[in-house]
Amino acid sequence: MLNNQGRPTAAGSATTTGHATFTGNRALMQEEALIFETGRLDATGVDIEEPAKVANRLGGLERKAAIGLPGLSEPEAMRHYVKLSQKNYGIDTGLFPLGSCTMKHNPRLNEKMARLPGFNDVHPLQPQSTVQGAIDVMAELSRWLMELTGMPAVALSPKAGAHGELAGMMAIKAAIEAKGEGKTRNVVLVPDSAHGTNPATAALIGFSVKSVPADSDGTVRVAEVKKLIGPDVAAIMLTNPNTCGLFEPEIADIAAAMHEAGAYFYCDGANFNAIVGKTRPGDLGVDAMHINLHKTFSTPHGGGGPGSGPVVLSERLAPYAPVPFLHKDGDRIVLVEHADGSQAFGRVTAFHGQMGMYVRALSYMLSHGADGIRQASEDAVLNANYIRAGLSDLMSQPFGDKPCMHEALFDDAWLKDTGVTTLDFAKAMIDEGYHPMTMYFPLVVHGAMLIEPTESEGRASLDLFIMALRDLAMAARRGETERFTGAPYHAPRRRLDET
Amino acid sequence: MLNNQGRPTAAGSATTTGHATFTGNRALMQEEALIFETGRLDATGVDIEEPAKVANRLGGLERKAAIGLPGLSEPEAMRHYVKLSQKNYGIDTGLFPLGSCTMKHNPRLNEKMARLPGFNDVHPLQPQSTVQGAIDVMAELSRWLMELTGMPAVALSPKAGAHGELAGMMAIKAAIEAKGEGKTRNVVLVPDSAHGTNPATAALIGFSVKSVPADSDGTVRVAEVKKLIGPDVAAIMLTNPNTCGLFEPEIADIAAAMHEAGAYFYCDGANFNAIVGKTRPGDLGVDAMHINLHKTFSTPHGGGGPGSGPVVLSERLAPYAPVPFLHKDGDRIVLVEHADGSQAFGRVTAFHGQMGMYVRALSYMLSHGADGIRQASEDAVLNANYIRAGLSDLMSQPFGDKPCMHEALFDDAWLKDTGVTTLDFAKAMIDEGYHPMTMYFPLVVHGAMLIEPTESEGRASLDLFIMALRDLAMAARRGETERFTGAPYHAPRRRLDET
Amino acid sequence: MRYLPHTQADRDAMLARIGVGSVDELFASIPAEKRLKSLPDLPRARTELEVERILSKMAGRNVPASAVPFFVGAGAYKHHVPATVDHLIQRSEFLTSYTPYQPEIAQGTLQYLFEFQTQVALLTGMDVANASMYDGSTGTAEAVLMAHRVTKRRKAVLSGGLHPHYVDVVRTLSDMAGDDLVVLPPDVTAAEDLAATIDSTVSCVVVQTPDFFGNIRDISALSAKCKAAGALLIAVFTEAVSLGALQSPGEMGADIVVGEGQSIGNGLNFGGPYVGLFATKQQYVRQMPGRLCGETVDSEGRRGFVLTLSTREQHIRREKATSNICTNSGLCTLAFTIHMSLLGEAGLRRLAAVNHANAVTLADMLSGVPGVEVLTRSFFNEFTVRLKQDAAAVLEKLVERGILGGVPVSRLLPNRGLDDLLVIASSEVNTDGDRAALAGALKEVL
Amino acid sequence: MRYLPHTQADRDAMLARIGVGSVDELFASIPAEKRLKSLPDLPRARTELEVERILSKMAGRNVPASAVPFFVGAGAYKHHVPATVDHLIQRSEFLTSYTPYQPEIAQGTLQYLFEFQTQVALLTGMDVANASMYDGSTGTAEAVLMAHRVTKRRKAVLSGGLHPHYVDVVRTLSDMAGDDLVVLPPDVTAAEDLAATIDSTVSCVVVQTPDFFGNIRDISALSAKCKAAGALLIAVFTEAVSLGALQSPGEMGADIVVGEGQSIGNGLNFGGPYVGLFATKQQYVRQMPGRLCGETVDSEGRRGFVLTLSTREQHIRREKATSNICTNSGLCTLAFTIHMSLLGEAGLRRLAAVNHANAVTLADMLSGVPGVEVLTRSFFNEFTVRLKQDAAAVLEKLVERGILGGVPVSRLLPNRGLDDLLVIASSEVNTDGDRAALAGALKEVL
Ligand SMILES: Cc1ncc(COP(=O)(O)O)c(C=O)c1O
Ligand SMILES: Cc1ncc(COP(=O)(O)O)c(C=O)c1O
Repeated sequence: MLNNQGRPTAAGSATTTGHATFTGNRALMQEEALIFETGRLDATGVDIEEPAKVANRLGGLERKAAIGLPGLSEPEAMRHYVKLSQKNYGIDTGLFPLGSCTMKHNPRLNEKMARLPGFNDVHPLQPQSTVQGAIDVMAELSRWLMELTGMPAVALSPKAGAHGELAGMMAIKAAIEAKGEGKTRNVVLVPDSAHGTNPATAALIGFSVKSVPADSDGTVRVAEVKKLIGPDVAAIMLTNPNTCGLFEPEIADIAAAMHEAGAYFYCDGANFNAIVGKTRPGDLGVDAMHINLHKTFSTPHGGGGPGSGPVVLSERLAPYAPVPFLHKDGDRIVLVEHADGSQAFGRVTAFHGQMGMYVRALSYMLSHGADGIRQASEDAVLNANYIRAGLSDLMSQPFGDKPCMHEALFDDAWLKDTGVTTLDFAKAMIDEGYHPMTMYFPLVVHGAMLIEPTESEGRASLDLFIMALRDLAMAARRGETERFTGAPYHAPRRRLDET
Repeated sequence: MLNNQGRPTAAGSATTTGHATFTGNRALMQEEALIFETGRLDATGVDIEEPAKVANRLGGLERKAAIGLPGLSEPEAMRHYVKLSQKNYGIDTGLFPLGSCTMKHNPRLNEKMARLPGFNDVHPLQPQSTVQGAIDVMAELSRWLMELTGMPAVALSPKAGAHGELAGMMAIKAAIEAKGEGKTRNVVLVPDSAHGTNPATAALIGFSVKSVPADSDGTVRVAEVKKLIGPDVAAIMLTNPNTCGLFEPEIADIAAAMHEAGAYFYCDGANFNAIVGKTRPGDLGVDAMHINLHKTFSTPHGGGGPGSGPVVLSERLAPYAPVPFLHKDGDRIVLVEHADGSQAFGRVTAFHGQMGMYVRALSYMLSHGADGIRQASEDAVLNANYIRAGLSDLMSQPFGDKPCMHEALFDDAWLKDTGVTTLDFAKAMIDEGYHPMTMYFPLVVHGAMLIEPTESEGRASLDLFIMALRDLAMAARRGETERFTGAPYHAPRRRLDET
Repeated sequence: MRYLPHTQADRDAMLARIGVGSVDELFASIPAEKRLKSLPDLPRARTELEVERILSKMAGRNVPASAVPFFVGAGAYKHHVPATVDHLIQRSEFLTSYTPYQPEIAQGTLQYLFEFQTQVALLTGMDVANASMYDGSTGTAEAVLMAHRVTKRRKAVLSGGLHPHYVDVVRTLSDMAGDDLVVLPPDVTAAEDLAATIDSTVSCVVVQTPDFFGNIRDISALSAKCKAAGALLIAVFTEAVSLGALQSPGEMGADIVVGEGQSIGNGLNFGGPYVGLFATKQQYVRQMPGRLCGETVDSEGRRGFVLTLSTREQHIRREKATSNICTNSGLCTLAFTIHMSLLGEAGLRRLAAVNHANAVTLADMLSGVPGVEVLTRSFFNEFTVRLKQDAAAVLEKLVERGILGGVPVSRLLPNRGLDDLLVIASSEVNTDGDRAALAGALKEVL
Repeated sequence: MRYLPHTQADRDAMLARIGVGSVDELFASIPAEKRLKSLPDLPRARTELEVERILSKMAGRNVPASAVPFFVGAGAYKHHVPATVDHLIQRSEFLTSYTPYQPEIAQGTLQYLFEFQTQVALLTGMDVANASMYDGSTGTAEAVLMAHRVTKRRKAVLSGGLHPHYVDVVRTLSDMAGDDLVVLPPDVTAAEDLAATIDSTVSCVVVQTPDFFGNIRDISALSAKCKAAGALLIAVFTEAVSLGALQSPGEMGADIVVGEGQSIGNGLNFGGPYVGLFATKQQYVRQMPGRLCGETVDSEGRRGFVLTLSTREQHIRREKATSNICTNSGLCTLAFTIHMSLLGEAGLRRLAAVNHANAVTLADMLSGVPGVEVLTRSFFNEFTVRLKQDAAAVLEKLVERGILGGVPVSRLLPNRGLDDLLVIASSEVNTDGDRAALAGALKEVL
């Protein structure tokens, strides 16, 4: 019983290059079966002591039928997962220019620190007297986040960016309800360029979403926002720098306009990495902003998670922060786990959030220091502009050729009539040894290609990347369509049917 | 200034399959430059505190000119070495049937244990009172090795198998000298099938090497040995099970013959893994035998080392064991570091040998237990015979089709007139996703192919391996020469010029 | 700074190529008065050695589970995780990859997700599982929302045996979304009558087994009642190892199964990251939150894996998505699936048997301690005792004796008159010595 | 057993396929009376958890260097190794590969060996380096043998500054091989006249700098003298970091350079595994022991790397080989080369500067302690002091105070009248607090 949600395997004729092999392997690029095809119910890779003989107390509900779980001996398991890993691309294997995702270097020091038994082997419900060091980590991380954002409070517990958005919007909703406007203020303004999590989050807690148009330069005008503001508007969710890689120039005015109208400003902080140490969201009028520790502060993406999405809050929202939160009690810091008597809006997760990620992020912060963090922002922006400058004569930019922040955005106008799409171009990049950029996002740009190199790339790496993309661009223009439409040719799989 | 010991790079025309790429990369299979081509003298990936200002006391010998060492930032270094690793084959990536090398599973538990600060962060010259646990490890490992071999003494310090041979042969030489026969007994008998380290070791300490013929069944007759024994003979070096994968049936008689003639029996224990728990070298009359912890006891080969080669010694040789050795002083075990007053023949390395490997090997032993170790030997032999049985109708065996120990030996008689050599066959295995077997060793077998699967392979893995080799064998017989002579086609490099 | 590849010469050359005089020109779009004039008031860069020392010192102020007799559970469990698991999840190609949006170079992630989903479906007895939620608690809240979508009703009923944090998380989201919620009072001995709460307005009933107090609950009857009323039965577990010993929620008729997967493959980590397991019946798959990995073929017909049914998700459907989740628990699912593959059916069952046997042994031992009353009749590896003193105070006295003895119910349910209750968990890591230490210390203290 | 894939059913099926009735039939070639009738008298298989506990307990009986103020050197040095190094060397493709005999699928190993060799050649100022020896001591013994082959003489002279263990290793091999050896007496302050020992029968002179006592030695004059006499100069070092501060042995005229590479990339490990560095001049390369990696091309003309000049080695030349070495220090060379690439020229020089500065600061501090006399005038990160009491006894008193204060010379050179000497090393890991602790404790004790 396999959990197929796609299409069944066709007995395909796998063409291989060079001489076809019997195994289907191509030297170091190996095929690997499913554990359900190789494992056995009676095999195991874990030795476990003999259970003591006791009369079971399972209330008559013991499992009878076989579960169907295959087991692998340890050597078999090792090989299975090593081989699977070899079919993956990661930051450690090459430039990973996925715009908005901030695929920066993941220092192994952070992994080592997070694995200290004092961090990875402590239970969230141990008496607080036995976890003072864990509380220290939370306090120190909070200090850094508040200082870097210029905000007076932070809720650490959200589990990822979208969860931070949820916590932030809940704080806004709680504040609105506290003012007795819960029934009337139920619209949230969101630009079309926003990440999908923004409208999804707003909708999740009952807000209706209204779209904000962007100007032809890719940023939002305060004048347009003002047109939409009314007594029904609860908040705006604005990403800054935005998903086109641009700093919103009128952001402070937009914040002021919202505040004036009794509404709030939620800032999507996914792109905070461009501006840490250069400007502070608190100084821009932000009321709530989540920070993806897995983007700006280098905790690994891990093939899709886990992340961590602390949300910083303004003075106005701070009282509504969810439990748990830290409270200074004389010299001692206590972790407050219950809302009783406070205005805390509730709880967004069991326990205290992503401790493992707190340690990694703090390790990153301590390593960089204030100086290193600012330098990282500058290098990230420098690198994005270097790529922009290196490609701008060949590839078109939706908002003209002007400085960007941490990511460079191209559209597919330049591909018109070549028979090559953004998707094809991306797949050809795979053959060149690169992970594609973010494609078709933001939605407001046709065939968008959003390139974020991060500060982790050196100049030689960027130069090779630019040359490779130039070579591809010229090939597309020359009409070498097949190099794109058939791509990838060299990956573990040719193009996969995703429909 | 590169350290070229090979041939200069020719500006070759790299043919790629599928569409050629600009970068030379093939998706996940990436090209990687030398650090000397990408690193810079002023770049670094290690932050180091500012040195205190002091007047240097380097005696006027401070370095002036640049060394020329390139540096890489941490992300660059990470990627460099990850990419290099991806050009390697390992046990964890597939079956690695290298005969005589015993490429068995390397448990990660062992790696974890060896990295406990109490083991990897202690200095060999700390006061012994602060390293009692390290001494415990040595004592416990010694106990296991002595019990498993049935020998009364062990010298742990040799750094690898060949070093263990050296220590063992030195003990023999010391014993001979103690008997006043140092001048006269200077011949060591070594079969032609022996590993190169045997004659090399004997020669290193001034023995001359005399060859012992093997019988047509691949093993040595005591009658032949007796013909060679004389007052000039110091020892015989015999591998058991031998390099043809066969147990020497007359080994006990050979030992007796040597002893009778006042000579010694050095056993090369590289293949001990076939017989641990099944028979004991001590019961066979062995005087000295090294044990490759990196073979029999699973410490990783690490791309060529480090290993560890403890040598067990008979009662007759025990007094000559080199320093350091363990000595029981009441309840406490002391590590004796000086030979004074003893007959110890000297010292073979600084400090106390390969502690890191002792911990790993002990971890392996404790995990298996006596029962698991015997089972491992049995499974290793079972697996080798399963391969033998699966291929014997297609591939020829030099000594006929009979049970082998832990490795199955084939020759190239069956390839005659196919235009395919043992080397070609091996390279075609690479395309199939397998590391080749040991080739052209032992030297006594023409075009030898020595296949050692080890106990770590499951039946499904063996079946696929057998099927793949059968497919290749039939292709060779069918005359599909190009699949072999051009191989490998799919590896990071086509066949390399090793001349 | 060791993580930044550029030298100053690189930066200068790059600025020249871009055509600006200084890096600050690239930040010109930030209003001048909003730009920071000086560095934030935080320490400067530190060497790796310094950072190690600072963090090791903090870590040293915590008492690790392995260092003491350890009986703390209540939603997170101490188990032994094979070294292989942690080694494998640190491989660069797993650790530093992104969500597998480019499947041709993410087959590693996709195949393990496919295998993970299948393992979860088998374990829970359901048709289909997703690629994970953040943890059990957020998964539970998502399950309630999903039930609302499926039933088009907006009222959920939560059992008094549901983990209090899970209750809080569901309540917070429910309140914010303006949905109805009935939360039954804490139900220490599984005595509540959940069935009585079900009517035609109820979208779903959420019940945990083994529950927060350790009780194993038979939910078959409840399932029938739900079915009859058109409501969904959501079964929750916090101890995944229990599935090796107990009938699956699917066998007992659950419609959605949510669980915390931390026990398999993942460390305690002071509460996170963990991994939410989420499974349901085939008919509800389009209302499921989170990513789903499925099987497909490439242009040459070879089997491969891709993310599928993405139209449920925020990046496609935006405000109409089934959830706002994006980043999930990727690497924790990998740890889960590796550990589960190592265990296999045989290993999991034996692991569960040892856990149960150890808990039974402990419960019997503690029953003999004056002042301790074991309240839980049927349990897996966790049970509740009534002490003749305040449980939190007793616990502190155990800490003084170097024992982490459990979780006082009042820690999660304060001011509910449950101050004398202690939840005690026991797993394969507990030795005879640990049990004797706990029983002995309780004798001393009580 | 978790490491063995077969079930009993597998074994039975396989035996049937082979055509034997039991596995013991496969062992029939072992004479029956020599076969073990019962299991060895050793414990049975243990779970991973049990093994962890046993070994952790043993580890707990040792005092790790990082846990205390630490000044122990004398041939092995405590340095901070970046986390990246240990992560990378554990990658399966490095850790579980063999000697790169199949270069097409071992380019990873071969390229790093090529880079390693070049780094070592640059550091030592020589033309060519090999792919490693076991450690510095065995490398030194091999260097002496090599000099004998090159010069066709058989007498070596060892400086009194050479590490006593290295002396012992050379002596043992030399005695066994029947070669001549002159060992000068321990030379605490680098006062010996090595040049006077050289004549036309001498094959080589072996001199260490910084030497065992910490002295930095200028070997240029010695080199000239060797050249004139047709002898080779073998320069040895045990602290590779010193090469970041000091003129290379090559610059000073060494013919062969041997060193211990542990300091770069490798932990203390109670003495092993370490990594022997070995470099020489191009003209002697064919007499070099050990593996050598070189550059070549594949059949399509692409650059690649292979083992080269193998005709020197035992697997080809057998009794005529330049050495019997086979397995070397592979993974330790990887650790070395990764750490060195991370450091680069700039990092290595700075690391060396910090080491030197810390040692100078410490020496000055200790000079102020009554009863301590610093004997070493020029040194890198290690020096010798004379104490007014027995050094070993003083050291034990320091241990009682939680300080590992150095190595008493008598530990390595007992009964030589050197009992009042202590060798003290200091590296980047030592803090002001460490230094103050040592000085303070010495004040107390002396
Ligand atoms: C702009 C933006 N907002 C929000 C998110 C959601 O963050 P997370 O994936 O951590 O939930 C992302 C991440 O992809 C993003 O790029
Ligand atoms: C039969 C035999 N003897 C000796 C050795 C030498 O052992 P080591 O490589 O550990 O020095 C080997 C290893 O290849 C071997 O196979």
